[in-house]
Amino acid sequence: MSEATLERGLKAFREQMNAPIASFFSSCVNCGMCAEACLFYTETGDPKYTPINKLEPFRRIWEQEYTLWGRVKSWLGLSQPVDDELLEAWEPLVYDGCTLCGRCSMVCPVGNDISYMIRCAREGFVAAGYAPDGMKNASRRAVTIGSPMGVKFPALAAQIKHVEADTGLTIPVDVEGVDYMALLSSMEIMNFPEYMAALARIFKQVGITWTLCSEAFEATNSGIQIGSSDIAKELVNRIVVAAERLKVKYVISPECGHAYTAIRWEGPNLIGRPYNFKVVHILELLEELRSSGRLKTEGYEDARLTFHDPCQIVRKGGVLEQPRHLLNMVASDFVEMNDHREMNWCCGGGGGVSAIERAEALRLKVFKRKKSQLEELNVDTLVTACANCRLIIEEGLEEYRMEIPVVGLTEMIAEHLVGDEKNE
Amino acid sequence: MAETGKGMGKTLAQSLRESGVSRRGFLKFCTATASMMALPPSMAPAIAQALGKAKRPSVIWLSFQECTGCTESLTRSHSPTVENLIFDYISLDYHHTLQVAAGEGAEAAREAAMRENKGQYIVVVDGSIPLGNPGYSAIAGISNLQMLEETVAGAAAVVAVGTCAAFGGLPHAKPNPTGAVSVSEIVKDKPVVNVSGCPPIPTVITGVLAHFLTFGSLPELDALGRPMAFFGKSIHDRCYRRPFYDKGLYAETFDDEGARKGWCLYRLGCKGPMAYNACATAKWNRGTSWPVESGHGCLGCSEPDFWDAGGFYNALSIPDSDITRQAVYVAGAGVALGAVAGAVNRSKQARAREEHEPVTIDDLDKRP
Amino acid sequence: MQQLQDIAVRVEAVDGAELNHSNALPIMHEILHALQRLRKEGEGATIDLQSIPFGPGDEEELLHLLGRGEVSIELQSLGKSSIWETAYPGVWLIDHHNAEGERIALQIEINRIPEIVLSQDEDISDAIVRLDTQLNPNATGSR
Amino acid sequence: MSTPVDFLLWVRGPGFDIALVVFIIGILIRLLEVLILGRKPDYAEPRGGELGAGLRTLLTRTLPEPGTFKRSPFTVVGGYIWHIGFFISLFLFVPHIELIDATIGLSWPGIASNLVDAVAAVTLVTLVAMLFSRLTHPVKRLLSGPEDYLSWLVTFLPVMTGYLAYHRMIDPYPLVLGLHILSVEILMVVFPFTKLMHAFTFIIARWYNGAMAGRRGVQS
Repeated sequence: MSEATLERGLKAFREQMNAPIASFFSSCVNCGMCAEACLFYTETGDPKYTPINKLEPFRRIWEQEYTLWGRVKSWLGLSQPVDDELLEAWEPLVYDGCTLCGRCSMVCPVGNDISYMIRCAREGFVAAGYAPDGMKNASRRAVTIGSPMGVKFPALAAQIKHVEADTGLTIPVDVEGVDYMALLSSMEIMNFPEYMAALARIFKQVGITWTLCSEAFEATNSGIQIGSSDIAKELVNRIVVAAERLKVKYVISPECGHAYTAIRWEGPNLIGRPYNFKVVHILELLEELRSSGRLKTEGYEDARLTFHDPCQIVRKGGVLEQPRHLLNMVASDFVEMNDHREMNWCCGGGGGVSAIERAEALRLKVFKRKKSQLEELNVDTLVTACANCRLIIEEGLEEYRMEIPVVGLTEMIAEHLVGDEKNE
Repeated sequence: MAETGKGMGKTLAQSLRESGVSRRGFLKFCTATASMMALPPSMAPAIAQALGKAKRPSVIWLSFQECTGCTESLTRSHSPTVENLIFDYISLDYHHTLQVAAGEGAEAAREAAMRENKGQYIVVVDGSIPLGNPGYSAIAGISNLQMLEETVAGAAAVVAVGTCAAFGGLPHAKPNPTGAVSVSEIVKDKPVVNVSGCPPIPTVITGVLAHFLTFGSLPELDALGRPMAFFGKSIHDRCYRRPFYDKGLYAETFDDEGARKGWCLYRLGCKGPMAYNACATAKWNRGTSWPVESGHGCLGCSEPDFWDAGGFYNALSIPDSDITRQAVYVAGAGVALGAVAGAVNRSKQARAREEHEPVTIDDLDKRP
Repeated sequence: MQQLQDIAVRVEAVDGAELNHSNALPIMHEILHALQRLRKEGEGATIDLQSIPFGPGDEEELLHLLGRGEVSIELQSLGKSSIWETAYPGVWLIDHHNAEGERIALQIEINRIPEIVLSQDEDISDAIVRLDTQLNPNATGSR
Repeated sequence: MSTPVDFLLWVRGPGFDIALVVFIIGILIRLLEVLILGRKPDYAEPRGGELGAGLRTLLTRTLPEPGTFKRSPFTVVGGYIWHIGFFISLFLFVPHIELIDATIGLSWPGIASNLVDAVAAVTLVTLVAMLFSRLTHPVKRLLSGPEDYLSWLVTFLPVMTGYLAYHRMIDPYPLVLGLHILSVEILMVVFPFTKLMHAFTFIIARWYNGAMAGRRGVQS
């Protein structure tokens, strides 16, 4: 049996090296501007959270092993090695102190995609055994049980019963040959079952055939977060196998940020081939239905509301305009935050940070960024499209005693469906 | 210094007065002398006072590896002027181009002057000294080196006139077949004044001699041993075309509009910025003009190694070698080496991928 | 033999303005300051124009700007010197030539009267001797 | 190397040749060792094109993101001033254009030398301020190592010696001109081995950033 060792970690770093990363490291002039884009720096004032600083171990591998001059320096004994001590010291920066939100990648004047580099660097950390316990445990549960939160199908089945009872609609499971296979995140199953209900109601109105899959209902991917492509591949593969077995045309990524990144953008590369189906985010699907006139709503929300852009869906997913169109469909008083769309600020719990118990205090501290954004707007309701953001924001609002309800956009749309018996 | 010596009898002021020159005329002479020495007009009274006491010094002029251009500069361009007046009041006791005496008589005159004015006389040298074969240049069977050494032994000071004497000049240019050196490389124990230029400006030569005659001392010198009064500023600093340089107006060829309008000649290879001389103010041919005014860039003739300092028509900022061709070869080598470096990187990356061992949930923990 | 100065040197002007290399104006300013000092402190000043890097046309421009005033003096001593007050009283131009007619100095003197014009003590003493000798040809050492 | 002119001839001759060889070979090695690494094929269905988005980011990153500009105006403005000042001094000073013309046969009009002089003075002051900021700002101080200070020094010296040469503040001129050229040669030699390489690799980096984002339908 293999084991996590420094040597494996170094190999993983080496394996991750490619032209983009080499060009990024070559270009960095340590101007420090990425710090100002990172909420871990802006909210703590601690320079160690400067995004590019989080990459020091990876940078050393690049310099010492992938540059001529770095090799010469190593031969001359002028280089500091990457050792266990270094990785241990940097582990909290790479995991607790980064949500992979990618805001830094938007401001770097030389164009470094720092969050991409950190995603790659995590491969080395996890291979060397340096990853937070919370994320390790989530990964173990995801692989062995099928969900990072330990949700098994019977638990989902129970929720399905509740939703069916609530809505009077059938939630299809393991139906072959339908157009859409929906995925859920554990959080939606356990904390926000209203999402499932919303899907059922919307799809009924627009007449979409869909199903859940008992063997691959979990959309989240702990492997992406901990930074192990091997684990991520195993998790993605379950969905691919299921979707191809059920012969669906589309797989719907739920209101969960990193799930979208995992299944939409990383998945095909993890399994090494394109899919036989398309992946759409639920908001993409809804917007398509709206613009084609199939999705009809009535009435408007009176509340003053704003939208929190989930990093992985908006900035790193490319679903920017869809949520705006959908919101304008049902909201009369929608206001944008100061920094929005691709320049939004992270909730502080993305990239697996929400799974790290020891990072809780830090996470709440950096939430102040979102808090002050909300305070500027004085809104009644916050809408978002990521179950993880939703949970983190709810925790943060509770911590700072702010009473702003947080709702999922899909549910809000469902509340306004025309001809739905639930609507008065 | 330069108090009395035999044969130096009267002071300059006395001589002038005896030849019927009024005090007013003497003051005019002093004014002209100050102007010639590039001293401020306010120095004229001090010059008058000093000249009132000055005695006629003996000058021995030695010519070595030279073209006689320096002597030409000094003499040919002159009808009697204030410089000549000065020369009337020094005693040019040996100058083998100018003197009437020849052969042994000439050498005897030199030896007599050296004997009679021991420790007082000035040696003017034009031309460089060959250190290769002594036979390369000799006078009356005496090698240049030997003549210089024995003449300088009793001198008060040495004036190296012209770039050959000052810095080696043309004979010193690569490949320097005669092993030519400058005066200052041989004379270490006497003050040496370098009046460089190819040729030097005549008033600068006489200005230095006038300074010695007037004040009995040598003028203030720059790091290359040249009188500050004349060589303290570069051609560029005193050039009337400098405003065009500042404005970025340059002649591109010798016959374009810029050239006709008198714009800066930097791009045509003017060495003004690195050449220190008084051409811009003293001018040539009795104040008629000077190279830049005539539309040609400065060659930098008053500087060491000016023959080897790149082409006369290359801008000062450009290197000497054929960089373009060199750059092509070098780029070829760079691509080849870069390809090798890239291949090494590539193989490292490939090996790491080959050796990849999948991370499973069982080995998430580091086991000591 | 033809003298060098006999060869006509004509500067081909592109147009008149091009020939002024604007060295004249700073000198005019210098003259103004010297003139103010002369009035306040009685202190004269001299500017040696040969130490100034004039371009073609600069000297003509300066002389044109200064103009001619009321006084002209001609001095004959070791050649001719032309001295004249410019259009600005107190500002004198002194143009020294040698016996061959070549210029040996060109100066602007800011003073009530140029120093060189004043009769010199030595010359006055000399004059007394000569005058005395002329008036009393037989007396010896009457003074 | 006995006189300043000998020194000038050396830096203009063999010295420049050496620097040019190191500079060209070094840069090509650095670029190729990056580019040849390549990247794996991306099987995810693209939402947008890479090329256009990459080129757009290449240009748009020249302007700062407004929020970041508000948070670190000094770094942004200082960075602009000295980069622009450096390029004006480097590429619009006529003696430099002559050099480029002699090297690669390209030439363009320069600007007034005294304007370049003023720009160089501002550049110098800004560079000093940037160094001060690097030494005092907690983030920059943490990030900076010897290489950063070396890069600063070899960038500062050519501007400073150029300024001294233009104003002839060191005598004789061949000495200060030689020092100026030498400082540029030092810059050229150090360039490929330090983060000064960003002057070339930023093009690759920005392009990849824009392309990777563009593929996902985001203009980064």
